[in-house]
Amino acid sequence: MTTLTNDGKKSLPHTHTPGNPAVWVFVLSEMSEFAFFFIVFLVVKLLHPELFSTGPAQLNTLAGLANTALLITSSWFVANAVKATKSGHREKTISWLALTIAAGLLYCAIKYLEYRWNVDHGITTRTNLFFSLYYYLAFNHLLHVLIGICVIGWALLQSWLGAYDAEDHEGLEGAATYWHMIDLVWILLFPLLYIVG
Amino acid sequence: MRHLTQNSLNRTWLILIGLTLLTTAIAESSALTTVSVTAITLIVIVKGRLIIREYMDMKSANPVLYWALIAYMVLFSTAMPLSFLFG
Amino acid sequence: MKYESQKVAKPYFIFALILFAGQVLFGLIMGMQYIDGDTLFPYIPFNVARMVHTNLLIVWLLFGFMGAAYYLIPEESETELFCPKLAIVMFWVFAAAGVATILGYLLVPYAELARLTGNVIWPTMGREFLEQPTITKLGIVVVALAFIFNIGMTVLKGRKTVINLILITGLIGLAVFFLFSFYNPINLALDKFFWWWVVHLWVEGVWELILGAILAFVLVKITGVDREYIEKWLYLIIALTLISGLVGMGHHYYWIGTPKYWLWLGSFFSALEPIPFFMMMLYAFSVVKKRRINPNNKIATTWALGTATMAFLGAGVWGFIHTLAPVNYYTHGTQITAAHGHLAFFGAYAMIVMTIISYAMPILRGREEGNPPEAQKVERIAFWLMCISMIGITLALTAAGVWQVSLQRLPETGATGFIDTQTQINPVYWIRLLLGLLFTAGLAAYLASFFISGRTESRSA
Amino acid sequence: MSERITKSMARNIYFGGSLFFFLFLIGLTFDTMGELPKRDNRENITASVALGKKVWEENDCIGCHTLMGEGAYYAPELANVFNRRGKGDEKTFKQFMKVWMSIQPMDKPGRRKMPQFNLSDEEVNGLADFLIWTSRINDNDWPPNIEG
Repeated sequence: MTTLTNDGKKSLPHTHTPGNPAVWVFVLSEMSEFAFFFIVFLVVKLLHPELFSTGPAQLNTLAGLANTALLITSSWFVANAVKATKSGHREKTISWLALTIAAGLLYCAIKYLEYRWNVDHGITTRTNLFFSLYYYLAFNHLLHVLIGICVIGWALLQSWLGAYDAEDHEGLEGAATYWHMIDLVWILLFPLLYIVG
Repeated sequence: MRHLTQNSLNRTWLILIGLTLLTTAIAESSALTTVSVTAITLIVIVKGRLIIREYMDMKSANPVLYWALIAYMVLFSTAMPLSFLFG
Repeated sequence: MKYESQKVAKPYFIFALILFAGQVLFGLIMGMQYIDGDTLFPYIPFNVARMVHTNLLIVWLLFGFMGAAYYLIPEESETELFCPKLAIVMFWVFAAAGVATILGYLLVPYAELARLTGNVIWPTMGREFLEQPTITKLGIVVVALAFIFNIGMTVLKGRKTVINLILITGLIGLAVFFLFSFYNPINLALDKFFWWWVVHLWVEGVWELILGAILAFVLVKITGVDREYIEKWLYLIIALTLISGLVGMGHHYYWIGTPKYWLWLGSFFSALEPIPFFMMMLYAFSVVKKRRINPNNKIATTWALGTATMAFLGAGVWGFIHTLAPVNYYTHGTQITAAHGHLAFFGAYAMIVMTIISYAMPILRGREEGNPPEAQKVERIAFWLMCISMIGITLALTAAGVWQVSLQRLPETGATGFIDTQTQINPVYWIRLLLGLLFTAGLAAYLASFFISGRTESRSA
Repeated sequence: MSERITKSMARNIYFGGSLFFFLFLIGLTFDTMGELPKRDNRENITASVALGKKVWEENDCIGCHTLMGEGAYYAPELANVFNRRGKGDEKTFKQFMKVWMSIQPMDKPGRRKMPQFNLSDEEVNGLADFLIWTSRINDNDWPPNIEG
């Protein structure tokens, strides 16, 4: 048995991966789950091309567009929050994180309006396979936004309690990574559901 | 404006919003063609890459993770024109 | 080995692994039966194969937990086991009862087994996972009581640590909730309601305490990290486990006749259930990162980190996929449930037993410094083979489940019937079977690693 | 993250939290026990239904089938088989059950096989009654369609 003299990490000087291994297992498993449903989506599309060529036009593109803009903006907020912490501005971090949560909540509100709009236009989970998949993917994404809001909320709380400083902010980076993942997935979902099908 | 674009986070935000509007404009202007779907796909890849590099700050991260993220975006966005062509 | 009586863990571990091999064998048989319904019919009908598969799983995990407790309780309590002889006697009682029950499943028709064991007097048989004859169930209670008595007396006379207190809480909970298996009302809704008090409160409740305690013990030993730090995390993790998991039982109360409010309660609390698993993974990685010692038994660390990760994937992610009531309405009782079951049981419970075996077995065999590198290399290959093929099986079953839902559950009219759906899914079952063979190869490599003795038996620091 | 949480705080969260939610679960259980009689049509449990449940259990039917979605996933869901095969008519369903149980195992190569259980007429009748009773439990409209 040997006692380690250093921390046992063989890190190269200029590499830095945000977050930690556990966060990345989480993020990658979530992305795999979405990947799985992307594949299902494409397979069903090959089997029923007619549903998928007419489906996207029936959805509310404006809602999709607004939510894309919101998520991009929220990613920008989060990135600013991390940047603020790195330069030691705790108050700024808290404001940026609060803005992120606000954007997330606004996203949920738009989703709610969109679902109501859908019901008024006779689009339900069982209208056809395209809409079933649209609902599954969009609803699943909405859930991840809700989880993301909790995660960012937790980071905000930690930040408020002074848990992070310019050197040590792994938790904040982890939360930010999770939030950006939500954004990345939506960037794929937006054209897939609302435009191309 | 000048102050806004000097900051790379802000600049990225402007580009991303612009690209999103462009996507919608392409989609709404006419019926989808192979060319327009390919354009939309390229925009998705550019957007994904910007977020991964600038916002997630993966430029100097573990290269396996970095390329896995990039590959994810490329793979699933190119499935769109492919399924459009052969679907 | 610090205490002589820790040795009683050895037969428990060995027998657990033998049963594990049996479980996998019957898994393969069922994998074949999914593809070709004539396989081994009528000698081993599917229900018999499944009963053997799941019962072996439960019994080998119990052997593993008992072995783990016999190993770690003396070391944590800093005293010899209260009565090592009792532990050995109970080993033989439990092993004999287990083998007799499995043989009963295989050699006589189940109805005949029920008649022979007097199921009429006190009917408890024929419910999923609780198929054991009533006398076997009573035997399990006797063994569990003797075991808890032995462990409890050891803790009482020795040092009390958070790890041994949580372990014993988990073990007592295991025994107490098993008592619900003796309650079998004629009213099916009631029957199902309390059946979950065994099944759910085991696997999503008290077993997680056992898992947490074993993992914490191994992490203390292989990293040398301050006990205070590890124990604080352990408290937080099991606190969240129970806070989310107790009422999380509601996700089983959606469609069995129970009131509608369970749809909300179950969805909300079970959506929180991945959090303790995520914390466990976070903590395992952070403890290993902080490690102060670097033992030669490197593979034990791999198992510990692997358990935390795979438990999160199987119990956390795959549980969450279908836990919300609106989703579960369509996925309940499909292959998606099977997918979750496989990865969760393997990732959380099979792997924690292999973790403690990987840490403790070399010491029990007199290899205080861990297995020789040659053996560890094979064990590492086995680790990856088993993990990757189990993830593959899970993905295949998930695909099968999604396919099944789209054909059989989603269409309001003109849905495909069950058997026709299964026939269409057949290609995926082939993939699952091939991955099952890969898993078997992994298990074979794992078992083989015990027989490799390197040229350098003991290495000094 | 948890630097400010001390071990004793963590212990209190564990004891307090699990005790609270265990009591909450007990409370919910009592409430459910009060609600169940309105939903599980227990007043219709006859001796024949009880016999049916015994037959169901002593032949390990759950080892292949699901019942209200629980069990093995090898053979069809049976909580709604009364509606699927009997079209909701007791006589039709009992006739179906009698024939169905007698022709097992079916001679179709490769098809999943159901063993011959050699049940008496009374037992088959009881099993049918048990499944009819089960189909009338209010289970929040599960399964989504007749195929189960």
